[in-house]
Amino acid sequence: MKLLGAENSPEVQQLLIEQFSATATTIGGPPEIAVDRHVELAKILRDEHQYRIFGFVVAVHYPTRVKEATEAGEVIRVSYGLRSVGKGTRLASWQLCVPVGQSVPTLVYLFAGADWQEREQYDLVGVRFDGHPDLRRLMLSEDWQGHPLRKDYAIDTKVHPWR
Amino acid sequence: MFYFTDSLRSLAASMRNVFRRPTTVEFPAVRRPRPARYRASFALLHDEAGDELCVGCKACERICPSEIISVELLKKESPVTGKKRAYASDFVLDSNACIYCELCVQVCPTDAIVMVKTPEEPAYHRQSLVLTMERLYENEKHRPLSWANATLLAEMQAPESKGATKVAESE
Amino acid sequence: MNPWLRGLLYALLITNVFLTITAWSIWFERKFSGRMQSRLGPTFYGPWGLLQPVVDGIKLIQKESLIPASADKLLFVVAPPLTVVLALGTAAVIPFSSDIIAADLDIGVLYLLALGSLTIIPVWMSGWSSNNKYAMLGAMRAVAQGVSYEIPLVLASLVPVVLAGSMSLSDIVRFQIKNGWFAFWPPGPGFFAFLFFLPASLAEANRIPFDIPEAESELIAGVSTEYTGMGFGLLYLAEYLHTLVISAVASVLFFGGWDGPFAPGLHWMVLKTLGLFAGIFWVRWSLVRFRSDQLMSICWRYLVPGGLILVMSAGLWVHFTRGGG
Amino acid sequence: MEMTSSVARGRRRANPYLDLESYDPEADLMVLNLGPQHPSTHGVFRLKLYLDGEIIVKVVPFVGYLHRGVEKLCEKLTMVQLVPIFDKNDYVSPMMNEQSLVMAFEALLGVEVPRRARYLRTVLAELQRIASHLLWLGAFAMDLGGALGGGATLFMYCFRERELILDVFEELTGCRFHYNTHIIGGNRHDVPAGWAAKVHSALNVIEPRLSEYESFLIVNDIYIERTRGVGIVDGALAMELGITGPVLRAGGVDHDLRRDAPYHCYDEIDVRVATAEAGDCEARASVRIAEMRESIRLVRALIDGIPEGPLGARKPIKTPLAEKATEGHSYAAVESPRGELGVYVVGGGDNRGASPYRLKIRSPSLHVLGCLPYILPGHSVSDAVAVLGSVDPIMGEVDR
Repeated sequence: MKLLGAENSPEVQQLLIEQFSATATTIGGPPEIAVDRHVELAKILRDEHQYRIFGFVVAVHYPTRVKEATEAGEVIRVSYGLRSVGKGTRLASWQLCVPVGQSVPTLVYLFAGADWQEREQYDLVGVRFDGHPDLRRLMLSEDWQGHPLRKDYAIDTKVHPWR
Repeated sequence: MFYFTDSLRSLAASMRNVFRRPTTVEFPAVRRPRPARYRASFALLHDEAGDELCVGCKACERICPSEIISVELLKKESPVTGKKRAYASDFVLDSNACIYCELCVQVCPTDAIVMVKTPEEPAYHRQSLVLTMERLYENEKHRPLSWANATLLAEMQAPESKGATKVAESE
Repeated sequence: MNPWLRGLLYALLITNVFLTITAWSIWFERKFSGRMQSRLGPTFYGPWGLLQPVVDGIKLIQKESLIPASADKLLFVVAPPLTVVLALGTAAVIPFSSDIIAADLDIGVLYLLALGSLTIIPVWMSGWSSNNKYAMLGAMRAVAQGVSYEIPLVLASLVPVVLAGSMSLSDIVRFQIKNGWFAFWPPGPGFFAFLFFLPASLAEANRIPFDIPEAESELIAGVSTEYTGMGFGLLYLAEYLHTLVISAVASVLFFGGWDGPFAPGLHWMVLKTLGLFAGIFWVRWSLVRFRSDQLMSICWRYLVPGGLILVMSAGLWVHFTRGGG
Repeated sequence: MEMTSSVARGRRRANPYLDLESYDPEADLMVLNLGPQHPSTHGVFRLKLYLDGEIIVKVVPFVGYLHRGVEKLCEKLTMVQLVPIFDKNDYVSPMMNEQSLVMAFEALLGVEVPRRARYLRTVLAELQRIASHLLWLGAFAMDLGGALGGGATLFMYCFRERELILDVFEELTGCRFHYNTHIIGGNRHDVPAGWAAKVHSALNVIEPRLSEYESFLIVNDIYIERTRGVGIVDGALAMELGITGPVLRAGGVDHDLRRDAPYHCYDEIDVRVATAEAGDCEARASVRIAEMRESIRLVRALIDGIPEGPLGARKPIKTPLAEKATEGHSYAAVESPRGELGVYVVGGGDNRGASPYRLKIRSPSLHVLGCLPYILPGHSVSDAVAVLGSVDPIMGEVDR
């Protein structure tokens, strides 16, 4: 239940377990919390724990053939990270799990930096972010078919960029 | 109107550089010396007896990140010792896509493949950047070889080595 | 001599000499800036790369002249030669020595300023006719800048006119031969007028630090964005020609033209002009550029009031030294 | 329309999602595409500018022109093979890319790096920071002064000095760009004899030249007018956007991973972090120049004391499957010249776990570009170029 190399501080870990009933995932990584409470968590971390620098958003696709996929079938796990400011800076990270096709609440209204990061994850992995003001593709062209970082997107998929 | 005085300072700084020696050289006539570890093109080596070192094990083919090496294995009698051993019947390195990462040198079990120090390899066709086995063995004779080979690299990185390796250095 | 023949002769002379000097000044600039930047500059063609301008010219002529489909074709084609013509036309009144002058007009300074300010029109033509946003922005900036800097330029050149009491360039030089160069005597107005004249004329010629109309880091190449081949070559040439003419004018107005400590003559004029020309290159390769609104504020807040004061002080000098005049 | 440029240069934040209908229906806005082929977009980057006159009203940045699918490639290649691939992400500081990647893998695999390798990595990182900032200074001057003017002159000077550092790297690794000098658990190339002396002599040349550049550009009034009060990114906005590195520190936030979350051997040496308050282009430039001086000091302090001992923790690699991880997530970040360069790895991918299942690069340049829609409106096109130069984005890292 930790992110190797950048573990949560004990206070954050306690907060996650006690208030957000975080659970360990079978595949490691940061603790998993309920999808609908994650904006609340980010707000608490930002306002009460000084985690004010936006870190990262990582979406990982687990198709059904991978044994780690939960009973929900094909899932996308979204990890968020925030960084505290100044001396002794730590990373606070957590993880959400949604079935493919469902969306995650956006963090744009708390952290403006989430804008492009979430757009990138939408673009490459295909997870939608609820309430995002401008959810377009970031890296690929508007008319790209599919989401390349999904596991079912073969690396040698033919694309026709010049039309 | 402090632009004038400030500008004088900039003018002085640029004029000072007019009297420094130019850093650039007239390229084709003058060439920069290359350090011993400089890595550019490739060469395949022979041992002291004149036998080909490559045993066609495909270790370089497997590790190459750009997948540009292809090796064909052949078992035959050595023209030097007369013993039967493995050779590469074909060894092609397509340096069009090479990123010069030195991983193939690192993994070679017999120190057969090394890099060479001449960087200038202009060509008119993509095909002429494909290094065939003949050209690789040609490079051994005509090009200055880079310092590194698999043994020396492994010696440097080995966990049991004690401190700074006193290795041969730049020319 | 037949005035028509004389005119033709001088036109040929000025055109050829100026274009040749300009071409090799580009070589000089490349060599000089190269040394300034720790490079060698052109080395390949001829000794020390001396044939580089020839090669450049051949290259530019060989290149295909593209005209954008949406461009105004007539204006687009006419503009580059027109800039060169106007820049060369200015040279007609410059006295190179006491007897080498194409047209010794009584209103030489006025002609100079009028023709110089006309250069804005082909620049605007080329920017507008390219039908390109960058070219358009560049042309707009060029017009704003040219019109604004016309005023300090006029004011700065009025100072020698007032001091010498003549608008003829050769009279101004003769006055300086008698009374000392305006850059040094009378102390004050002349020198400051030179300091005003140089940036203002650089701004007119669109040279760094005033080359905002073609600020290539912002506007790619400004007005010359859409030009290829010799169209671009002519715009480029006109810029250098303009700078060369400015150097010549400045040496006439402030440094006594063909006057020199010994053996006055053409060589002094050439020396002074090329010296100023090299100085402009030195400035160009050493400074960064202003933003367009800063450039305007420099003009209207400092140069125009300062120029007025200079003209006034020059007038006062004349009044008190020559009494009422 | 009373929004003039002087008002707009105050500490305020524009609305990046501005509805142009609500702006001023009468205004005749011009749409200017700055890029993707433009001399000063530092690569292929496109800014769609809505201009009112020459004042920017709205900015829509487009990235992705250099997208090469590195993250997808990471799922196919193995961890051993990935190190040289990463040199190309931030092509101005390849050392940092390698370091962040191998650190993430080391965290995933639980490898302890020998002290000698950690020292060497610190030295390389600081040298790379000097080289990267030098290139930035040249490119920034070029944005201000143009490729045919004083900017180009400083650009050449900066390249001349950067060359000295590349020579030193070439001596060590054999390459000037594709170093591939890090392996999981250590370094590939040991310090050659006499290398420290060469580093010293390079630094001895660079340090006085920095003062020369300052007198050439930084103290010049023209430069100050171009940069002071232009493109203010204050600390709060920077943190919210996830901006790190010199841009954050120029906004008055004292945050540097080298000191605050020490990696390599930064815990053994005192890193003095440079900050500035104003948050404008001038502050960013001053922070970077102070960082160059600090890096010179750090390298001088470290280079003679590289401890004896082994360079690698693992057996020298002989096969692409040498390192395997079946599961786990790891994250490692370094303070690259542009900010927090992090790598998030999910272990247990193809090739029996030798490839990462998913790898994400947290690139500081992508975060930094996110600030443009907030700060550019109200500035002119010339300022847009200056701001873009001052935040120092590297497109290879933005698009990956």
